[in-house]
Parts: sequence; structure tokens; C-alpha cells
Amino acid sequence: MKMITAIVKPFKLDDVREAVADIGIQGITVTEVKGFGRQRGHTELYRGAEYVVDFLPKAKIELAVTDELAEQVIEAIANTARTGKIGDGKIFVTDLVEAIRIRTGETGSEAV
Amino acid sequence: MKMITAIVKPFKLDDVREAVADIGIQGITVTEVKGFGRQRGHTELYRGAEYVVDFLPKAKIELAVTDELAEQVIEAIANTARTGKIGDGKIFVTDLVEAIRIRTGETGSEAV
Amino acid sequence: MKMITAIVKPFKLDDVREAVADIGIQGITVTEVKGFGRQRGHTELYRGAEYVVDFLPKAKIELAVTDELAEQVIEAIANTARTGKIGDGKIFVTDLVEAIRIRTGETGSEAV
Amino acid sequence: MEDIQVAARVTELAYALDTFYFLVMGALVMWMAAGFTMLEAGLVRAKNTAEILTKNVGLYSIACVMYMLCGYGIMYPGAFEGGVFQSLASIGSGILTSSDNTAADVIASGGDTYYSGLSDFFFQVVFVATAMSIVSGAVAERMKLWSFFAFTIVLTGFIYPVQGFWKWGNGWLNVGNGTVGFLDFAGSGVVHMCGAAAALAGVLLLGARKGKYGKSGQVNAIPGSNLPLAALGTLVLWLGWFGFNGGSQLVVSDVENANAVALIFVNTNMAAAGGLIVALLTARFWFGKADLTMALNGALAGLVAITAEPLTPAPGVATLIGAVGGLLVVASIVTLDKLRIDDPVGAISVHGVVGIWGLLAVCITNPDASLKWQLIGIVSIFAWVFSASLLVWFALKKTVGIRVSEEEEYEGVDIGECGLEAYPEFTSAE
Amino acid sequence: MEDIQVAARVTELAYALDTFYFLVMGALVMWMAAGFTMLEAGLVRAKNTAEILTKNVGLYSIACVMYMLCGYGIMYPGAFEGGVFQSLASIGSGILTSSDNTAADVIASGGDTYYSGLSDFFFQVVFVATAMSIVSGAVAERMKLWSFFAFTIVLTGFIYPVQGFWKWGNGWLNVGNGTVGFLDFAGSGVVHMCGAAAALAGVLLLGARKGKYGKSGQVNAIPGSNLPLAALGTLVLWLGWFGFNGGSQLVVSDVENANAVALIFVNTNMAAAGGLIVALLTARFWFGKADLTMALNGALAGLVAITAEPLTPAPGVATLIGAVGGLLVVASIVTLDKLRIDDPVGAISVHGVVGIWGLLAVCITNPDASLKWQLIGIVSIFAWVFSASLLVWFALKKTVGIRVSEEEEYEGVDIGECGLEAYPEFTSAE
Amino acid sequence: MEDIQVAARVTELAYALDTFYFLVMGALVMWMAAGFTMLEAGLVRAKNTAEILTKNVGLYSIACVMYMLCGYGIMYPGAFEGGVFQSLASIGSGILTSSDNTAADVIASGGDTYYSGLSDFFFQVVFVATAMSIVSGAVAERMKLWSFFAFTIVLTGFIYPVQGFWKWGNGWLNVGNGTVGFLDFAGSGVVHMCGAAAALAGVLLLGARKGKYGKSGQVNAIPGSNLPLAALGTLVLWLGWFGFNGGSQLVVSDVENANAVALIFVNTNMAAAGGLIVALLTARFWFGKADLTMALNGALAGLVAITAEPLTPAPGVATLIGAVGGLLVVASIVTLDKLRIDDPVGAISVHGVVGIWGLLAVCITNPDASLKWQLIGIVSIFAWVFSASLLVWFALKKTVGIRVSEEEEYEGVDIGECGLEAYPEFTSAE
Ligand SMILES: Nc1ncnc2c1ncn2[C@@H]1O[C@H](COP(=O)(O)OP(=O)(O)O)[C@@H](O)[C@H]1O
Ligand SMILES: Nc1ncnc2c1ncn2[C@@H]1O[C@H](COP(=O)(O)OP(=O)(O)O)[C@@H](O)[C@H]1O
Ligand SMILES: Nc1ncnc2c1ncn2[C@@H]1O[C@H](COP(=O)(O)OP(=O)(O)O)[C@@H](O)[C@H]1O
Repeated sequence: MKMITAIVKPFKLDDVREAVADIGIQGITVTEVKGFGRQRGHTELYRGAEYVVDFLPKAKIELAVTDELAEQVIEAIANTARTGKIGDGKIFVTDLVEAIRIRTGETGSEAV
Repeated sequence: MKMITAIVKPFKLDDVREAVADIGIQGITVTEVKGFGRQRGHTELYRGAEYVVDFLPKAKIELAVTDELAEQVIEAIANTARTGKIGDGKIFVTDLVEAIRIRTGETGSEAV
Repeated sequence: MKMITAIVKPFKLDDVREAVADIGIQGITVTEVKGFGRQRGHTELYRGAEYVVDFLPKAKIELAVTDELAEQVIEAIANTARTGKIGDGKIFVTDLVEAIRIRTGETGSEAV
Repeated sequence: MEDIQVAARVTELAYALDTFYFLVMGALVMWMAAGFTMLEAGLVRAKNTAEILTKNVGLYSIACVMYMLCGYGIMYPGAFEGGVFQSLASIGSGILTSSDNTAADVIASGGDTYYSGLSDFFFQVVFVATAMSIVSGAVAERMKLWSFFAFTIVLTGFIYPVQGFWKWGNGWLNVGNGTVGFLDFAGSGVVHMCGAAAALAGVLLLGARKGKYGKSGQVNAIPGSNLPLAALGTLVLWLGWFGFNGGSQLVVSDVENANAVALIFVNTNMAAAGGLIVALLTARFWFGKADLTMALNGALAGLVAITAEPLTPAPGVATLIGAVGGLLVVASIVTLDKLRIDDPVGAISVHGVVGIWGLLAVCITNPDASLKWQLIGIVSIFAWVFSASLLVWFALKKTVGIRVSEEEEYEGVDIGECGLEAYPEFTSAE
Repeated sequence: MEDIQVAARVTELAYALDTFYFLVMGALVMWMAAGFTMLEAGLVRAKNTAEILTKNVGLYSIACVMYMLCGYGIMYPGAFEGGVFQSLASIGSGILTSSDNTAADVIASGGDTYYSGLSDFFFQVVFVATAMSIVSGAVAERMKLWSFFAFTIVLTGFIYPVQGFWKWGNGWLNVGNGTVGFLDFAGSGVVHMCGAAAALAGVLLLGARKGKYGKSGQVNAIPGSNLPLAALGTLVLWLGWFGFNGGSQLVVSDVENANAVALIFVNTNMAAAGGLIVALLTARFWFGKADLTMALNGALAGLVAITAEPLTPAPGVATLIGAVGGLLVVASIVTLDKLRIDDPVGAISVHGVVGIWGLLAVCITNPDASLKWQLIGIVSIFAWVFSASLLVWFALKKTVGIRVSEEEEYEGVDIGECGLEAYPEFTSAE
Repeated sequence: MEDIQVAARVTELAYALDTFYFLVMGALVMWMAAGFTMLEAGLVRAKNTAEILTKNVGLYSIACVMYMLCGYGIMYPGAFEGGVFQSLASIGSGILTSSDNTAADVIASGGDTYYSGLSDFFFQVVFVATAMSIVSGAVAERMKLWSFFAFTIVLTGFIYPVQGFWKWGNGWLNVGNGTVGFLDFAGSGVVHMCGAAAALAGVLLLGARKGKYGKSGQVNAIPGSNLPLAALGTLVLWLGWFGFNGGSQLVVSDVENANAVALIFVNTNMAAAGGLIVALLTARFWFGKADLTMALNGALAGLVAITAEPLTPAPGVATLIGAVGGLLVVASIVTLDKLRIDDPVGAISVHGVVGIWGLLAVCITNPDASLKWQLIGIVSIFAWVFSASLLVWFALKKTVGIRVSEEEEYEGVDIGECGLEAYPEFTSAE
């Protein structure tokens, strides 16, 4: 199994959710994060003083998937989240040793 | 070492924390996340218009543990967080390559 | 590639960001988390009743890096985030199987 | 103008000034509705905020309608010839006819009829809403919305007016036209303790919020979610109280009465200041921290304390009466928590315990007061309101229920009762 | 004092009382600016809050200046000898000279000149700001700030005063000095429907907020971010409305007028209560939940409904007039959404639809009213304000543009227009 | 009624009207306490909000008590026979006896005694609280709570009354009974510049907030956490200012005075509008964005600017005087930041810099004013308040300390001083 972590622009969240749902993914977990990347924040003036907003709000999406689905999911996310502009985000993949569904106790690919 | 990530219902957080503390776990990190799973959100009416609350608040608990303790911790979390109802959450396990305690510089299982 | 996850005191965030930027790291993702560790929360009185603040705000910093840079980044974080006091936090390292830059589709170490 | 015309014109002017004064004071009391709303919204958790807002604006509206329909008639039977029944009967013809004193009557009365009857209704109706607002805070975060409204109907339409009649409607507590007997100038008892008694009955049947009291006896804090709102609410109440007490003089149009209203303003202000300072100091020395919420309750305690008699104390004494209120309220809040009586905003302490103190304190400065009559008043009002309320709460509990389900309480009554959230975009920590 | 002196002193006193009354009522109406500001700030999303605040404080200020520069002169040509042009010409000499009625004139008038001209200006200027506040809510979350201010200049300096002149400036709608013809006591039409008509024109040209209406026809909810502010705003408006309606009697200094003001206070209060209760019940039965925002709109609907005639209904009837307003406002909000007219705060429903109801309801209780004249008034005011506004909005759209870019709308107009955030420290969910 | 009776009744009525007017105006000024509280709560960071609320409600209460105990006696020695010492001595007998002018005295005075002495105390006491509120904003987010309260005691009980006596207590600045010499109608100097001078002294000894100024000289923004509260506070102050300036006329009961009060209302309103518009435009052209916080400061600047003389300018001129204030305040805020004088809410600019402008502007419209006397007044008040305050701040610094620890500042003074959080459930970004 794989844990896929995608950092995307917040307004792409709904599209990504729908795209992976279409492939059959039933569970995802989303966290609001702040991103520092090549895309820089902007400078604002507040009462005449500078105000650097150097973090940008991003959505972090985590999906545990079976090895077979991983490729497809990654593609779906990348295609949906892409705007072609700086700050589109990244996808990271790690190995998942185990997964457990708390309600039933199922484990492994049954559980993701 | 293993990194155990559990997505649980927020009101189970305190119970889970106590359960793992009983096993001797001294450190955990908690994040507020939004979960989309089999458990669907609900539809509300606001000023007569539909309002789909399709994410549900969940607590994500991360624990770095030694390999020996992993099994026990997973069991403790699963047992404590289970209500038997949909939305109870999941536990994911990944391999941890290294851990460092910043204050002392200790590494490995000393550090978790 | 490695995924480095550091839990640090929030007010150290800016220093850490600068320190890793100096090494050449261009992207990091930050999440506000609550930590329970050896450092205990404090007890407050609100209207005469006890109020245990048993979680402490921490910043979780995630960085995907190439294997070569990992050691150096970990050191930089540990050195910058250290105050020597309890609650300084931890650094966890996991293996990263794949990384994709959404905008360009680049993968692997090109993408981190 | 001839002499007689001038004299009539002067009488009319005085009538106009008194009516205007009464309306302005009434508007300030109406503003107290905003004060209670903000105070309570600030002291509950975010997930229960929309519902407490709904309760407050709803109860105010219901109070106005019920008091018009029957409450005013019960409390002041003379106000409608034939009293409440006639009043009820007159619904078809428009409830409260809009007829008022004619100019001829006023002039003929030589100043005895000194303000518009409708201005009196306006002033009175905002008082009954105040009493009911006290209840909403105490039962917050766990009561069913519509059961609360059902209780509102009964309290504002019946329970409050009956004891209001006893005192201000010239009933049995108003011995010698209010010169001897039970003395309660602006309502430490009739309004504030009344509200607190009804609240206490509700809280006892309702039980504490989940998680407020631990198994091992400890008292857990459930911090209010938005303290700027609580501070705003307190300052709104402070301002409104000038109308509450200042308007209760009923007349302003001659030197004596103008001086009286001025003294009432000063004393009301000083009592609040005294209450706030002492509550803040008490919290500082008792708990080690300057607990803002206690300071706010202290100010309100000072206001409640002076309400029974804002006219006979000199300002320095008024400050001290308020200061004692500030001390009492902190002690009372802690004590009620020990007794596991869960009152999220401290309403029972502020309005009940300190209301009693205010009624007793009348004896200190007003030579016409007697401890005996004050106690008779306290006991009879409390007994009536508490037992009648208990009955109504009990009936509601046995029928529609008064408490939301455990799950709804956990998720917050906002979603359950109102279908929306007060702060949908702000992440709330759990 | 001699007789004649006493009589003069009495006349002066009455003048002083009426002026003071007028100023206090005007201050209450000014306070409505805070009400609109809080209401709208509570009902928009967090990312558009600073801008709506800026709009509200800015429009109030612009309204004051424009009304001084020319609006007042257009609406009350007699107020300045020579009217608007002279008024404009007098900018150099200080605009609105500070000269007022002299004591001698007042006494000589025998009471016909009964208040300060400047107090009249003050009362009127806060009315025009009210009308403009209605617009800001309806066009919220997507309009360019400076285009909005440009429109403000035209509405408050010209569009509003013209129709205000028709009625209150003794123009063609004010037949028989206001005794017959179109009747609009305090401005259900002249102020509220006027504001709503201008808002409607703007909304039609502006379009709905992104995401409000789905492709498949569904209506999406965009919840307001801070409901305590919305409740506070409503209560502020409720209080301010006592000034709005109560001050429109213009005189208080004799028995008849004092009674009238008292009745207006009572009716205003009862109509709001009736509107709130019925809107809350309607929401409860229609949607299954006690939608707080509908209850708040219901209270405002009650207030708008009674504004056209707060003096002839008995309080019970006033309650019912408000109650109908509460029902209408809920139905109207849902209907406008069906028609894809996107009004984030419900301003067009509250002030427009219910404003019309208020004007029609005059016929129920005022025997002097005629349905014909009420309809003439409604149609002519609406036609004028709507078409003039449409023209101005259109001109703005074609030149500087009226809508922010899609990206700015997504990110929130706060950053784009004001360069800051209303709640920079509170994480907002997206 | 006989003639003589009628005449007496008229005198009494006038006394009643003036007293009532004075109390209503005083209540509006008291309301300004809520304005400062909300404004400051909105402009500080979330972690320092509960403490600034505590400071504001606390300082108001302390100001009331201290002014009663000795401040009023110092400022108006005649008010108590025997002055301050007798006043202090009278604590036992109740402080401020509740005795007031008798009807006989008033009638005998033929109108010269025209309001209740206690209404004067009420009006004055809310002024002193205003002065102190100015300080709390400037020293926010880093000062120790109890040191602040210690300073409050001295300023309100002694420093303020002394210079208040110079002018309004008929001291040396009040040449020719206020007709010539230093002119300050409602307190641009005596109240506002006084507060700003005390604040400046505090800020200089206290230093800037951590992180406000970078090592390399840059000025960092520390955005306010809750701008709706800041906007609300400004509108509350705007409303309260009608009382502040309008009440300072002291009499309303004849044509001339009624006109004066009306003109003051109009001018106060126009100056605020002018200040807001110009500050908003200045920010727009200088910074590129419509900075809401500058607009709010601009409105307050307009109000401060007109306070020294709201009676002689025509409304158009008043608008311009306010407008200049709006320009000055933006420039001053930026300049103070350059000088590394850290004032989180802009209080020193609004009340100090613009207060001086207001005092100088008196010369433009009031022929009785002289630049010389205005400068004498400015310099002497500033010198006294600044140096006396510096001394007190310094003594506090050397004994109990005035600044919280670095750690406490980082974590927020709410937890450290008050033991609670203003918004415990809302995650705050760091
Ligand atoms: N190496 C990395 N480690 C962790 N997070 C990263 C990394 N690089 C980018 N991110 C996250 O992805 C977001 C988008 O990155 P950015 O550099 O702006 O995209 P791009 O490379 O397409 O220009 C960043 O805001 C950050 O949250
Ligand atoms: N495959 C997954 N990847 C990431 N998070 C998941 C996954 N499946 C479930 N979750 C998380 O777990 C939560 C509970 O899942 P849910 O499907 O409701 O439980 P159950 O499978 O027991 O019905 C979800 O809200 C989501 O946050
Ligand atoms: N085993 C662990 N797993 C996950 N998070 C941990 C673990 N240990 C510590 N943390 C995180 O690190 C933070 C600091 O830990 P703490 O125990 O206070 O530091 P130290 O060990 O240096 O005293 C904690 O608040 C928690 O968020």
C-alpha cells in the first residue's frame, strides 16, 4: 500500500476530491497547511508598515491506497490540480506498512 | 521504529491519549483534519438554500514508537477509538528511518 | 529521497525556515499542531474552576529532500530549533518513494 | 396667550418632557436586550452561540407579545378597565387600544397625569424581557430551544406579572402606596431575583453541561468563546441600566425629580464601578489572575445591588453597596459550582444572590425600609417564581423534554436547533 | 417675570424640548449606521469583511457630505433661500450657514417654528445614509469599492433627494400637505424601498457571487461568517428605529404629540417582535430549523413594514403588520434566490418587498390613505430610483467597471481592495 | 395656578430639561467607554485581547471612584465647600453628599442655577474616563496590568483634574470666564491631548513591542486581530461624541442654546465624515489600498479636531477642519513609526497630534481666540501632563516594573495577566 500526500491549491480541493472519487477512492483526509515554496508570498501595507505574507494557504490531501491504484490516483490528482502556474503544489508518495479500519478491525488493502 | 497515524473522532481524543499514555507513550502530536470517508456529511438549509457539510472534523494523531511497542499501541488506539459506528476512522503505519530529540540530540529509539 | 518531519516550538518557525533556505531548500509545508510530550501543559483557573491546558501549540514542518541533503537539513533544523529547554521537539525521517511537481510533471529529486 | 392658556401649556410641556424622558429611558432598557445577547454569546462555546442568539432575540419578541396580550393587564389591572380578561377579549379590537390620555384630562389633572400610558407600557415591557433574559444565560448550551420558548410564554405572560402586580401593581407587597412595606425601587427583586429564581428552577431540573463536573468531584472550566462580546455586553448593560434605574423614578419634570434622576444615574454608575473593582481584586487574590469574566460579573452585580434603592444612598455608599455585590458574586459563582449548579454565565449569582443583597441593603440607607418587609418580599417572590417555574419546567420535561440529546450537546446546539453555525469559517479547537 | 415673558419662555422651552428630542432621535438613527455595518459584516464571508466595513463607514461619510453639499437643498428647496443652486454657490461661505431661527422669530411664530433648522438637517442626513446602507449589503462580496463610492455620491446627492422632495419636500406626491395622497410616515418607500430599488438595479448588472448558483440550477448556501455580529447589528437597528419612526413625528412638546411618539415607540417595537416571531416560525416549519438569520431579517421586516404608518394602528395591529412582513421576507428571500438574484444579506427582500407591503398596509389602518395613491407612490418612486440607478450602475460598468476580478473574488475583496484582513489570525476554512 | 406659580413651574421645567439633557449626553459619553474598548480590542492581537478588555473596564471603574474621591474636588473646588480636603474628609459621611440644589434655590436663582449638581458630576466623570482610555490603547500588548491601574489612579485622581481645573475649573487658563484666553470648548486639549501626553510618556519609557521594528530599521506591521470590533468601536465613539460635544454646551433650554446644541451635533458629525473620507483617500493614494484602520482613525481625528470648537464653524468649515485632521492622522501615524514610537492603535496621533490641530483651528473660526493663548494652553497642558506622567511611569518602572517579561509578551498578556484567552476556541496563526 502507498500513502499519497498531495499539497494543492485550496480551491482545487473539491475538484481533486471528485476526481479521486471517480477512480473509486472512498476515503481522504485533508489538512489546512501553510506552504513556503518557489511561489513567494506578497507584501502588503498595513497602516503604512510592511506586512509580508510569506506563507500561502494550501490544502494537504492524504490518501492511503493499494499499490495497484497508486499510479492512477497520482495521475488524477496531478491532472486535476494543475493550473500551470507557480504554486500548483507537489505529490509525495511513501510506503504504507499497515492500515487498519478501526470500526471493523479489517487490515491491509481491505482497510484503505 | 514506526510512525503510527490514527484518524479518529475528535471526542475520542482524550481517551486515546490516556490509553497510549498507559502503555508508556510519552509523546504524541495531534492535528485537526477534515475527513471524507464512507461516512457522508449532512445537508443543511441556510436561508432556504442547501448547504452540504461534506467534510467531517477528525483528529489526526501521530505517534513515533519503537517496533516492539507498535502492535500494542495500534491495538490500544483501535480499542479505545472504536464506537462501532461509521466514521470511526483508520490507523496507518509507516516505517520510520530515524528520530531525533532536538533538545538532547539523542537519536533512534532513545528519541521517540 | 527523504521526508523530514520536524515538530518545533512555533516561535522557532521563522528561524528554521531561514536556516533550511540557506542550505538551498526551496519548499516546506507547515501545519499547526498540538503536542503532548514530556513538557506538560499548565493549569489555569477560569471563574475559579480548573482549566488544564494540556496540549501545547507546536509547528510541524515537513520537507521533502534528496538523500544527500537529508543529513545537513536535519542538523540545521536541530541546531536552530534547540533552546535546551523541555519541549524543543522532535525530528522524524521517513523514506520517500516518489515526488511529483504538479505544475511540470517532473518527478524524483527534480521535484523536491 | 392668556394666563390660563400658559398654565395649560406648561402642564402639557411637563407631560411631554416626562413622556419623552420615559421613552428614552425605555429605549435604553430595550438596549439591555443587546447586552444580554452579547454577554451570553461571549460566555458560551462557539458551537452553542447561534442558538443563544436565537434564544435572546426570540425571548425578547415573545416577551413583548405576551406582555401586551395579558401580562400588562395582570400586573396593572387598572391600566385596562376590566383588567386582563377584558384585555384578552380586546384582541380582536387590536389589543391595547391606542387611546391615551387626552390633553384636556391631563390639564384637568393639574399634573397628576404626567406621562403617556403607552410610554408606561413601553417601559414595562422592556423590563419583563430583562427578567427573561436572565434565564437564557443560566440554561445555556443544553436546553431545547422550543421548550425554552414555551417557558418564556408562561413566565412573561403570567409568572412575572403576578409578582410584579404584588409590588408595582399596588398589590399586597406595596403597603401604604409603596412608602412602607417591601421596598424595591427598580426591581432587584421583582425583575432580577425573579429571573434568577426561574433560572434556578430550570437549572435544577436540567442538570449540568456534560463535562462540567468530573467524576472525582472536580469542577472543570468551560471557557467562554468570545470575551470581547462578553465585555461589550456588559458595557451595553451598564449603559442600559441608566434607563432601568433612572426611568424608574417615573418623573423628571421638576427640580426634585430631576435631582433624583441625576442621583440615580450617579449611584448606578458608582455601584457598577465598585462591583467591578472588587470582583477583579477578589479574583486576583483568590485565583492569582485578573479574571476578566469575574470583573464583568462584578460590574453587573454592582448594578443589581443598587437597583433596589438607587436614591437614598450617597454616591460613596452606593459604591460600597456595589462593591459588596462584587465580592458576593465571585463567592457565589464558586459556591454554586461546588454545589454542582451549572450556570454558564453566572446569572443566578449576579441576579439572584446579589439581588437579595440589594434588597437587604435598602435597610442601610432608607429609613422607611424594614428588614421584616424586605425578607417577606424576598421569600414570597422567590417562593412564587421558583415553585411556579419548577412546575412549568417539570411539565415541559415530562412532555416535550427540556434537554437536547447527548450527541446534539456534543456537536453543539447550533447545528441541531438552528441548522447553522455562528462562526462557520473559524476552526474551533475541540 | 411678567406674563408676556413667561409665555415667551414657555415657547422657548417647547422649542428647546422639540429640538432636543429631534437631536436624540437623530442620534439613534445615526446609530443605525453601526447596525447595518455589523449586520452586513456578520453575513458575509470572513474574507470580505474588512471591505464591507470600509464600505459602510465610507458611505455614511460620503452621504453626510453630499447631502450637505446638494442633497438637502434639492429635497427641501425652501430650506435655503434659492434652493440647491444657491446652496452650491454657498460652498465658499461655508455650506449650510450656521444661522438658525432666532429667539425673536420663534416667539413671534407662537410655536409654529418649533425646532432648530440644523436639527432637521441632522435628522435628515442620517436618513439618507440609511437608504444607502441598504445598497451595500445587497452588492456585497463582489463589487469594486471605489465604484460603489462613486454610486454613493450620486444616490445620496441626487437620486434620493429628488424622490424625497416629491414626498417630504412637499412635492407632487404630498397632496394636501400630506393629509391625502401618498402616505409614507417615516419612509417605508422614500427610504427603504428607495434603497432596495437602487440595490436591485446594482445586483442585476453585477450578477451573482461565484458559486452561489450551480450549473444544474441548485442554490448553494454561502453562510455568513459571524452571526453574533449579525444579531448585534439587528438589535442596533431595532434600537435606532425608535429614532427613525419616533423622530418622524417631528414634535413632542404637547400631550397629543407626546402620546403619538409613545404610540410610535410601542408600535415600532411590537412590529419588530411580530416580524421576528413569524419569520422564525416560518423557517422552522419550512426548513425544519430555527434559522437565526431569517429571524433577524424578520425583525427588520417588521420594522420596515410599520415605518410607513406607525401611528394609526393599535399595538396589536402593528404586531400583525410586522408579522406579515416576517412571513413575506422569508418567502421573498427564497424566491429571489430562485430567480438567481443574489442578495447576500436579504436587503432587497427586507427593504424592498416588505417596504411595499408597509406602504400598502397604510390603507388598513389610516382612513386618509387610498390604495390608488399608495400605488402611484410605489410605482413612481421605484421607477425613478431603479431607472436612475440602473443608468449610473451601467455607466460605471462601462467605464471603471463594477465587479472585481474572478481571482480577487476568490481570494476575498479584503486583500484586493483594503490590503488587509478582517481576522488575520483566525484560520478560515475554505 | 397663579402667575408666580406658573413662572416658578417654568423655571423648574427648564431646570429639569437641562438636567435631563445633561444626563442623556453623559450617558452617551459613558458609552464611549465601550467604543474605546472595542476599538482597542480590535486593533491588538488575539493573544492580548482579554487583557485590553480588562484594562478598559477596569480603568473606567477606577476613574469613576478616583474622580469621586478627589478628582472632582480638585477640578471644581467650589463644588464642595472646602474643596478637595473637605471632600476627602467626607468619605466617612458618604463622599459626594447626595444633596443637590433645592427647588427654592433654583427658583430664586431665576434660572441661573440650571441643572443638577450631580448631573454635572456624572458628565464630568465620564470625561476623565475618556482621557484615561486614550492611554490604554497606546501602551497595549506589553504593559503590566497592575502598573497600568496604578497609573490610572494617579492620572484620574490628580494629573487630569489639575489641568482640568486650570481651564474648566476657572483656573488661570480660563481668562475672563472663558471668553478670552485659552479656548477649548469640549476638550481637544483638556481631555484628548491630555490623554495623549500621558500615553506618550508611557510609551517612551515602555519601548516598542517585540518585533515591531527590525534591526535594519524596517517597520513591521502587526495587524489587528478583529477589525469588525475596531469599526464598531469607532461608530460607538462617533455616537458618544454627540454627547461629548453636545453636552458641553451645558444648557439646551432656550432657543439660542437649543440651536447651539443642534449646530454642535451637525458639526461633530460633519467633521468625523470629513476626517474619514480624507484619511481613506490619503491611504489609498499613499499606500495603494483603502486601509480601513486608517479610515477609522480618520473619523476619530475629525472628531478630536472639532472638539475644541464645534460651535463657531459653519458645517462646511467643520467638515474641512475634520478633513485636515484626517490627513494629519495618517501622516502622524507613519511618522511616529519612523521615530520608533510604537502606538498599536494610533492613540497619540489621533488624540495628541490632532488634538493640537483642533486647538489651533479654533483661531480660524472663533474671533475671540488668540493664537498666543492657544499655544500657551497647549504647551502648559502638555508640559504638565507629560512631565507628571513621566515621573509616575518612571517611579512605577523602577519599583514594580511596567513591562511584562519577554516570554509573557510572546505568549500574550492574556494568559499571563488574566489567566484566560479571549478566543480560546479559535486557532490563531503564529
Ligand atoms: N520540498 C518540499 N517539501 C515539502 N513541501 C513542499 C516542498 N516543495 C514544495 N512544497 C509545498 O508545495 C507547495 C507548492 O510549491 P511551489 O514551489 O510553489 O510549487 P512549484 O514547484 O510548482 O512552483 C509549497 O507551498 C509547499 O507547501
Ligand atoms: N484511504 C484513506 N486515506 C486517507 N484517509 C482515510 C482513508 N479512509 C478513511 N480515511 C479517514 O478516516 C476517516 C474515517 O473514515 P470512514 O470511511 O468514515 O470510516 P469507516 O471506513 O470505518 O466507515 C475519514 O473521514 C478520513 O479522514
Ligand atoms: N513519540 C512521539 N511521537 C509523535 N510526536 C512526538 C513524540 N514525542 C514528542 N512529540 C512531539 O514533540 C513535541 C515536543 O516533545 P517533548 O517531549 O516536550 O520534547 P522533549 O522530549 O525534548 O522534552 C511534543 O509536544 C509532541 O508534539
